[in-house]
Amino acid sequence: MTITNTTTAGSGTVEHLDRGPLSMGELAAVIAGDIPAGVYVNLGIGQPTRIADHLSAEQGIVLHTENGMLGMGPAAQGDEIDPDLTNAGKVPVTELPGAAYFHHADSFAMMRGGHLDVCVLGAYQVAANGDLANWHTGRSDDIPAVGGAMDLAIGAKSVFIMMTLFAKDGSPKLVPGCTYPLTGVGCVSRVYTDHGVFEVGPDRRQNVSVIATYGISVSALRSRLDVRLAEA
Amino acid sequence: MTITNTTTAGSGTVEHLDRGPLSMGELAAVIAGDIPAGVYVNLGIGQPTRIADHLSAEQGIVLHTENGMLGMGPAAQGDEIDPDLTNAGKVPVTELPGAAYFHHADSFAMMRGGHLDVCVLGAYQVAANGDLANWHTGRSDDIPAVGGAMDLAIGAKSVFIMMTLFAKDGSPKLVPGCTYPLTGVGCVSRVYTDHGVFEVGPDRRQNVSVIATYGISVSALRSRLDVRLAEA
Amino acid sequence: MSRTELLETADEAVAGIEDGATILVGGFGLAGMPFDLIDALIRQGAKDLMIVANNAGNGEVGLAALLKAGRVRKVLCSFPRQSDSWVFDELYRAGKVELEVVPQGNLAERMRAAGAGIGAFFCPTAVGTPLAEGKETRMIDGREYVLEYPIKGDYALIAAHRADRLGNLVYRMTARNFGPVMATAGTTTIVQVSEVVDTGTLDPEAVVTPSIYVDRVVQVDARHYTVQGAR
Amino acid sequence: MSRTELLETADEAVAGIEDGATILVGGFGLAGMPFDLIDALIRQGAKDLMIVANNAGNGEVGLAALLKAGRVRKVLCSFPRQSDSWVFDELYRAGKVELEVVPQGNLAERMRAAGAGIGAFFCPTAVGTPLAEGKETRMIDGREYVLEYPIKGDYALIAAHRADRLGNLVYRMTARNFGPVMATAGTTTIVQVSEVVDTGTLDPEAVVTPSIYVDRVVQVDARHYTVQGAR
Repeated sequence: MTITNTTTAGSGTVEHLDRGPLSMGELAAVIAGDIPAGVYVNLGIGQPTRIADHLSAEQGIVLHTENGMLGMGPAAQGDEIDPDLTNAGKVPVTELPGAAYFHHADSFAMMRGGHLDVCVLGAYQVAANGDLANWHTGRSDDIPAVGGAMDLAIGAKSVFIMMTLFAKDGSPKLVPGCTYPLTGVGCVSRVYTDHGVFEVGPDRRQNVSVIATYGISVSALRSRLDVRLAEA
Repeated sequence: MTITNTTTAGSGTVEHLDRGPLSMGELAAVIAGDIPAGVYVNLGIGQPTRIADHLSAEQGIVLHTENGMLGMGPAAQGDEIDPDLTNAGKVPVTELPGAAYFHHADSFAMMRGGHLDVCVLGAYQVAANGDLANWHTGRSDDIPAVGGAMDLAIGAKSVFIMMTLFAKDGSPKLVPGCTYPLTGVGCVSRVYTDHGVFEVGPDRRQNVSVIATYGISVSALRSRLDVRLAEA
Repeated sequence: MSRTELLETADEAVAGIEDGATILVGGFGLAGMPFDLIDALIRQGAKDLMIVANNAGNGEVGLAALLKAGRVRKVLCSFPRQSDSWVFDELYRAGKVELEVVPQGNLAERMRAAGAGIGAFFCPTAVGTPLAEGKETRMIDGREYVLEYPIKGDYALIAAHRADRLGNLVYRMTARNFGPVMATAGTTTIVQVSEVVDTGTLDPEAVVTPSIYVDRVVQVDARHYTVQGAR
Repeated sequence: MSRTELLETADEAVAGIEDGATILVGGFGLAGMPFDLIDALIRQGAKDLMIVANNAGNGEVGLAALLKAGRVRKVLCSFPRQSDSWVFDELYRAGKVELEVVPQGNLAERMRAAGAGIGAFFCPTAVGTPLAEGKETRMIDGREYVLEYPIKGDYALIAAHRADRLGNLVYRMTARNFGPVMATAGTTTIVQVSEVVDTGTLDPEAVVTPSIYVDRVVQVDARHYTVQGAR
């Protein structure tokens, strides 16, 4: 499958109407294609982890895992599995040449200090102004657990979101304002979903820019979302 | 030369009247004898550096140098000299087994965090309440230079001072209140001088306790100092 | 901190831990968790403990076993809820354990501050979220920050890879995680290691935790737990 | 920070440094001072510089040479006055260079804060001294602290021992000093090393500065200066 790289923002919205919405695997490939060569990236636990499968060695992208490593390799298989070497999702991983280990305070200093170029996170909701909710449903019977989500949200130079555009009940996850407890304020710059790619953020004054759509037109999206969509 | 160890505070003031004041070398030996075995110590630049010559291997004392090392050995001689290995006075030193190197932020975190047991500093003036002045004469033509003095003054669990009791002009350096710009407030616990050893500090309400004297009696010291001296 | 004690057993290593103590417990999930020290702590019997750790236990081992033994009053952590945190979940829902959730990086930085003598610091993480509610905030250079205070432990219980006889430590891969930071923030730092080596055999350039931070060391046999579905 | 550039000459490494820039310069005395980068900076010509370093130059080399060339507007350091700092002393007494003195540990911690995204921190150092005058103070848990702000550099110029081709760094003994902290606090971090080795040959457990902090690397021939009476 070839999908046009979406990084050409400002060159107009691309509507992919000859196909359905993206699968999560396809979406991972789109995001991988949009990450510039040679940058430092943190892939959040869950779906964003899949982006690693679509990064090529030529891109020279270095993966950070917040439990204390740069130069993380693919998931470990068989004899490679070492309980002392895991990613932030506690899945056994491998080490690439040029890796470095560091402790938690150093690892989060790296994030908080703005040294990571990109991080990709999942989300419950993203607002047009870039607010992110991805750590707590707000239900009273939920046990709250934040992990590194808030640190990642405010730390990376660019925060990308990878999610389905609609929840299982059909409600949009790209919203005028988050109703779930926030993870970060105005921190998201780009939202990658199965139905389209969007630019959001505090500078956009509620005006979400549509970079690409998949299996749906911009005008059809307008009827399903409560946010103001602008062509890129 | 054998001088009674002075650590037996509370067991009475010892007047050494059968001799003159201590030389700086003798004073270094007295301080070395008072440093408990197995502790972590920083010796300030200048005279305190000489204390190292009087520490025995059996004491198991580990020396810290604030430019980034624990396990510092004696001064380097001849072929041992390596421009990458110096102490805080920028003098070439050596490395002992069990040494560790760290960067400046880690080194000063170690000090500021209260992990060093003892540091020994020189002084222009020490006040009865433990105030220390050792970085600036306050003369307007002096170029101020503080280095790690203020960090050391507030960092170690015990701050010892090593100095002559009187300045070259005969004025006492153990004073009711410092007139020179301060390095730290209430930070000194013990003052080692050629004429005697004193306990000072914020809890003593201006009452300096005399642990030992050398070549002078407590009553003679009372006539030469402006601070209230109490027997130990 | 004065000379490090090398002890024969984990039981000796945890001796003296008082009821009500605040204990920093290393590990990220199972990697770097001081299993032997925690098992010894369960035998030792201290109760009413405040535990500071990244997680709140996995399966039935380590912190989960300590929780199950009913010794923990409160957990301060970043990520209690996991697929295998059933011990904690049950105690929490039954109101038998308190929980305070802190962003992972703040947890690390607050312990670093405790070890480094910093009184408090302005941190951009969690601004505008429920985890900053009630905390002092300030605009600095056009950005909003929350004031965060140090977290100090009466004890730190951590696992490292090797120690020399002086107490210098090295870790292994991502099992390093919270160990070096907790070592600085614990009044008494207790370490289990896989190997004790002669002083002078660790590379001074590669020591991660200098001996000054280490009070007690015990060598333990390698044990690795795997918990299905851990994350 | 994106991929590290490996450059052939120190002149290429310092290209683009603007007049008026704030430059963090590594080294404690002569150990760890990036002599070749400073010499290249003198050739490059940038002026009106604000220099952040521990000292203000020794003898006639390194920072002292940069000062002598008249390129420095202000020095922020902990210890300018030394037996061999005659270049700085003369400029200072002639009113040709500004000086701001900062305790050595605050210098390091303020750069660490810049690199770690901390907005400000309460520090016990210098409380009650002239170096705390005019600064905000606060009592926390019965102890007084001074509020200190980050020091960020437009550039950091540091010396390390080895780099791999990705930009990971290791240092040598006490020449490590300010390098790792400055690397995190410089917007553009430029490093001179004695050796560039293949990626994968540095021990990942012993990397001190991960490549993410390193923008440009240049290999230079070993040069060591000794200045009589240096301290």
